Amino acid sequence: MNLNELYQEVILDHGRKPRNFRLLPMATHTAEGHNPLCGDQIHLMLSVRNGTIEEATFDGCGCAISTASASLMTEAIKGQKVEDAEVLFRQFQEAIVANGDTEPLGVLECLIGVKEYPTRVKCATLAWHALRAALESEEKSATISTETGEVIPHA
Amino acid sequence: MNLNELYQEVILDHGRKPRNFRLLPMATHTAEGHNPLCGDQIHLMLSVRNGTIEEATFDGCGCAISTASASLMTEAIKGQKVEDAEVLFRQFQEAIVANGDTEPLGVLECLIGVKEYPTRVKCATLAWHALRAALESEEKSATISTETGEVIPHA
Amino acid sequence: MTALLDALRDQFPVLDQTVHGKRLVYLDNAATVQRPLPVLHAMDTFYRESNANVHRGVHLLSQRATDQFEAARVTISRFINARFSHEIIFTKGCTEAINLVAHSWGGANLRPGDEVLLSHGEHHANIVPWQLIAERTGAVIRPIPLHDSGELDLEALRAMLSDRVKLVGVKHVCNALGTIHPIEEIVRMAKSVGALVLVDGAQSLANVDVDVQALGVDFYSMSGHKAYGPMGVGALYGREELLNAMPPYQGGGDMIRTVSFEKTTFNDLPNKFEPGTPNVAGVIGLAAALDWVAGLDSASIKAHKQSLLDHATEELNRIEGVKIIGTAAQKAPVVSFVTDFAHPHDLGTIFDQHGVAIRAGHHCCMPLMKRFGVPGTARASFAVYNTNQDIIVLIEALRAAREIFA
Amino acid sequence: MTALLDALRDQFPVLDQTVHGKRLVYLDNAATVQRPLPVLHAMDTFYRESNANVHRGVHLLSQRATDQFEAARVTISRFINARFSHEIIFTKGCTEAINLVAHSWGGANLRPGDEVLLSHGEHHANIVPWQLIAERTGAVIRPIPLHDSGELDLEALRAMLSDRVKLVGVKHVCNALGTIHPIEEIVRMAKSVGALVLVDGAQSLANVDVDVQALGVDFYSMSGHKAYGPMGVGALYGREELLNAMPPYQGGGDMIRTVSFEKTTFNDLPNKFEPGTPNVAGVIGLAAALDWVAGLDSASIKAHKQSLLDHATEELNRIEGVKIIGTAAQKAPVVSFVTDFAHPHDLGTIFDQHGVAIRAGHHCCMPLMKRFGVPGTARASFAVYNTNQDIIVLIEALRAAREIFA
Ligand SMILES: Cc1ncc(COP(=O)(O)O)c(C=O)c1O
Ligand SMILES: Cc1ncc(COP(=O)(O)O)c(C=O)c1O
Repeated sequence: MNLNELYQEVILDHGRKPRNFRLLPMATHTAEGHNPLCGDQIHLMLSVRNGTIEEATFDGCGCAISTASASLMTEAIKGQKVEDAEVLFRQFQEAIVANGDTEPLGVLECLIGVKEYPTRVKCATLAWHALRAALESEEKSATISTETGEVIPHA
Repeated sequence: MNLNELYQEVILDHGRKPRNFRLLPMATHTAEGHNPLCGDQIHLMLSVRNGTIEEATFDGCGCAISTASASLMTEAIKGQKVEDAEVLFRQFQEAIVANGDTEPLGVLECLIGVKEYPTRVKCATLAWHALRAALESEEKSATISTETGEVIPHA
Repeated sequence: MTALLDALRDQFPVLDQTVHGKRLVYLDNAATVQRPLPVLHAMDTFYRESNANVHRGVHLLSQRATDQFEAARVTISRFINARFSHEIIFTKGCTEAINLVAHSWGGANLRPGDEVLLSHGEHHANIVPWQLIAERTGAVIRPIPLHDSGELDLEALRAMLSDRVKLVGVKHVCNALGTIHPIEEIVRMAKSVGALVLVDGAQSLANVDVDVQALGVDFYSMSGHKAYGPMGVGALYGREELLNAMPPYQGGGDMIRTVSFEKTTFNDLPNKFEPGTPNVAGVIGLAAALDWVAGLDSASIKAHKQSLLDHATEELNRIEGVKIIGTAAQKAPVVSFVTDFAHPHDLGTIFDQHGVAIRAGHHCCMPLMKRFGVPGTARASFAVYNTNQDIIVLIEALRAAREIFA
Repeated sequence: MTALLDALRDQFPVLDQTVHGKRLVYLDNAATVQRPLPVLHAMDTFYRESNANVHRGVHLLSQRATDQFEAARVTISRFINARFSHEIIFTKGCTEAINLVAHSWGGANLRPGDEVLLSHGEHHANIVPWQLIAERTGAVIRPIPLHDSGELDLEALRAMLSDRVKLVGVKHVCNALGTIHPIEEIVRMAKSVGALVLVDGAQSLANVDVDVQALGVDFYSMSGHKAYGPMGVGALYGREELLNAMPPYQGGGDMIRTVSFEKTTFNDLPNKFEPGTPNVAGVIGLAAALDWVAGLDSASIKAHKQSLLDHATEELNRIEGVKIIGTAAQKAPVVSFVTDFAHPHDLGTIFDQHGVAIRAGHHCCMPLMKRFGVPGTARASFAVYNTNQDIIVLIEALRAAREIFA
């Protein structure tokens, strides 16, 4: 795998011009994602109604990979049922750690190449862990860390 | 040097039957000597009048070398002027760390063989450091440690 | 056994030397055990091939170092059967592991009048940190009495238990006497009043099987250099819930999530307790040591060590004027003794001249020495590589000492 | 210089490898520097010949280990010109050294409202320990502003000084930007209000001459692995009077004089602060590293490092969209930069594919990053063994990254 396969045009594009990169004042679920080792942070905001993710936005700062991943993820989950987003989280998570082939993920597939770069897997999964944290948390907001993926509900 | 030169008859004798091994209720100067690494302790008691060490006794517990050294030392300094005991301290100290020949020390000479056994030098000098501590201390009692030879006056 | 032993000894180049013109007979294994070649190689190879700082690098060497470092954490967690690898916190040694618990857990949880019960035989490493924190918190430290055999007086412990007791601390294997304490039973008793149990496992990894879940302990401290690993590395096992609830111990890099002058937030386990650059090579060496131990035929090694202990005990009991301190039914291969003819320190010097390395003194257990009314003992402690011949030389040296003094 | 450099590089087997098919260009020296063979040999030889626990043994190996260990203390005390070798306390690293001061000195001396001034650029290791102790004591921590060059704003420091200030903490050499701070001047200013000065010298031993007496510092913390020595060892220098007056930090064996459940008394310096089995091999390795450094021709090494820094600075300034953060007049060979085309983390990955190991991120200096309004930087840091060719490869990699992103 060479660098061009990691930094595909779609990643570069979403890295440069992230979609859904804005605050969501009406958010019903939010989560902070931190990568304490490199300092990447994203703030994920969801507006969930009747089991459907009506809006998904983020802000924060990170590398091309984590920004593109958040951008692509928010596009993918917008309009989805919460259960479907959870399935997608699991599929994505599996694909990025698997050795062999896994379910095709459409446009998200471009992020899976990162598995050849072990130090960067955490960048690609940061937004996704934040998604799980936001959805699972009983509270309105939560914080997760790439180090354990553990959810720390805010006090 | 073989073991018989270290454990000469005079050392074995003073180790087994230490002289001046008793409490001195009328002591004017006392000091505790500790070797924190092996746990040896001696308690030195002096009665000094008009600049003369009239009595010198000790108790505590230690190995043959430290006991014999304390026993021989108390014999050597009893009846001496404080200044002369201080000179003796320095001569002894020098002899036990020196490479070449030093002042002859009479019966104390038998202790000098310990310098071939670096781990045991502290045993031989424990009582002597206590002597210096007792004499130098402004207070009535002091504690010294073989690790620095530093005097810690009691509070 | 002999062929096995010879092959084993070949792994320890340090043993192949003479001291004072005599073959080295190393019987100071409870102070520090020697390292086999695979441990030296593991560390050297790390420095020659993968040396980099961990956790923070995007480059290959750093990734390799991180992978090896975290793999070592898994090795250690499996060796003691921890539930999660992040329940293993790397420290510089067993002493630091205990200080971490005393300071972090103790500092946050002990209140005036709370009690910490420690066996009368504890190593200073499991007494002094508690005294320091007791002074700050107003907690009270009480010694649990020992029987004359060196075994813990369980009846006395039972009588001391109350809901004031917040923690019971006891070593698994006594470095001074060899006693193996009945941890499961102690844990059961402590739990009955809701007290936590910290086990000082400094001497354990080389000597007893450890299963922290089966034992039911809350904290377990370990030392690398007493388990065929390098110096400068140790570990603390702590139950996840406890470690999660504890405040950080030392502050620095890697243990934080975010730092600002206004507010700092902390990282998750295990990083929360591992600020600064860890001893990566040391941790890798420790894992290599445990792999090496795990690769030995544990039944025959156990039998060998028991036979060394029995042999030494028997021979020492034969010599007039020798008294063994510590006669528990369950013992690690350690014999501690005093004589009526020579002080332990003098024995140490005479033994050394015979090539025999033992320890003489209080073994960092002054209260234990006081309990047995001795200033110190002479201690011979055995490792896998010791032989019956080593014991014969030890006994010859002791007879020579007797000649000199008696 | 080239012949000298080649001979030098031969001492570092780790450099002689390829990563991702490219020659390794190791520019992550501020994270950890590589160790030369004499350091590896010193440690290996210790384990093969003299390995024993220190201080407590009467046997030859223990004596040898103790002698080498204490000789290493003398080596280090001379290297930084301490007055006494017992002013050197061995720790597991720089982080622990600072924690020791914060906990022991800070815990005993800070009162509510007292101030600790730390440069805005401090490493988390010199911020978080102070935050932890401030929480306990009620002391207040205040950041000393920096100029845009990365230099300390001495006028601002002067204005912050008052008799509430008890300690000023600043690093000697900034790991993130390379800035060398004017310690003598800072000490003079701090002394004028009676404040102590702690200097974080993690990056110093490999980069600047250190004379603690001439600098007039009170505490100086050091890291072995950043000075060509092993991981898992560091040291604290403290002025004798201060260390003597401080309470112990961690409790355990060797740091005591007597222990009983009723009353424990502590040992003298340096033992008071060194409980437990130290990293003997590590300490010996560190002394070997400093001996190795001392054996280099310091003037030509300095010139070489300065020329690497100048070369890298010049080349980076040539590339459009690249901005160097940290432009102090006095700098160690560190260049930290950001670009308008790629995030530092992405640069790190691309560089790695070119064989170039750099660090990307906040370098454990989050407040400093915030001060410069960047999430992190890409940092190339040089050691004696780096070459102009290394810089050429670095620049090629950066141009390749620009290709991809711009
Ligand atoms: C300036 C500075 N201070 C402190 C530290 C911490 O040193 P260590 O990780 O060796 O404890 C470092 C290294 O990361 C550093 O660069
Ligand atoms: C029972 C026990 N606890 C604690 C320690 C301290 O371990 P370390 O010196 O490796 O920190 C030792 C070793 O001296 C020990 O034998």
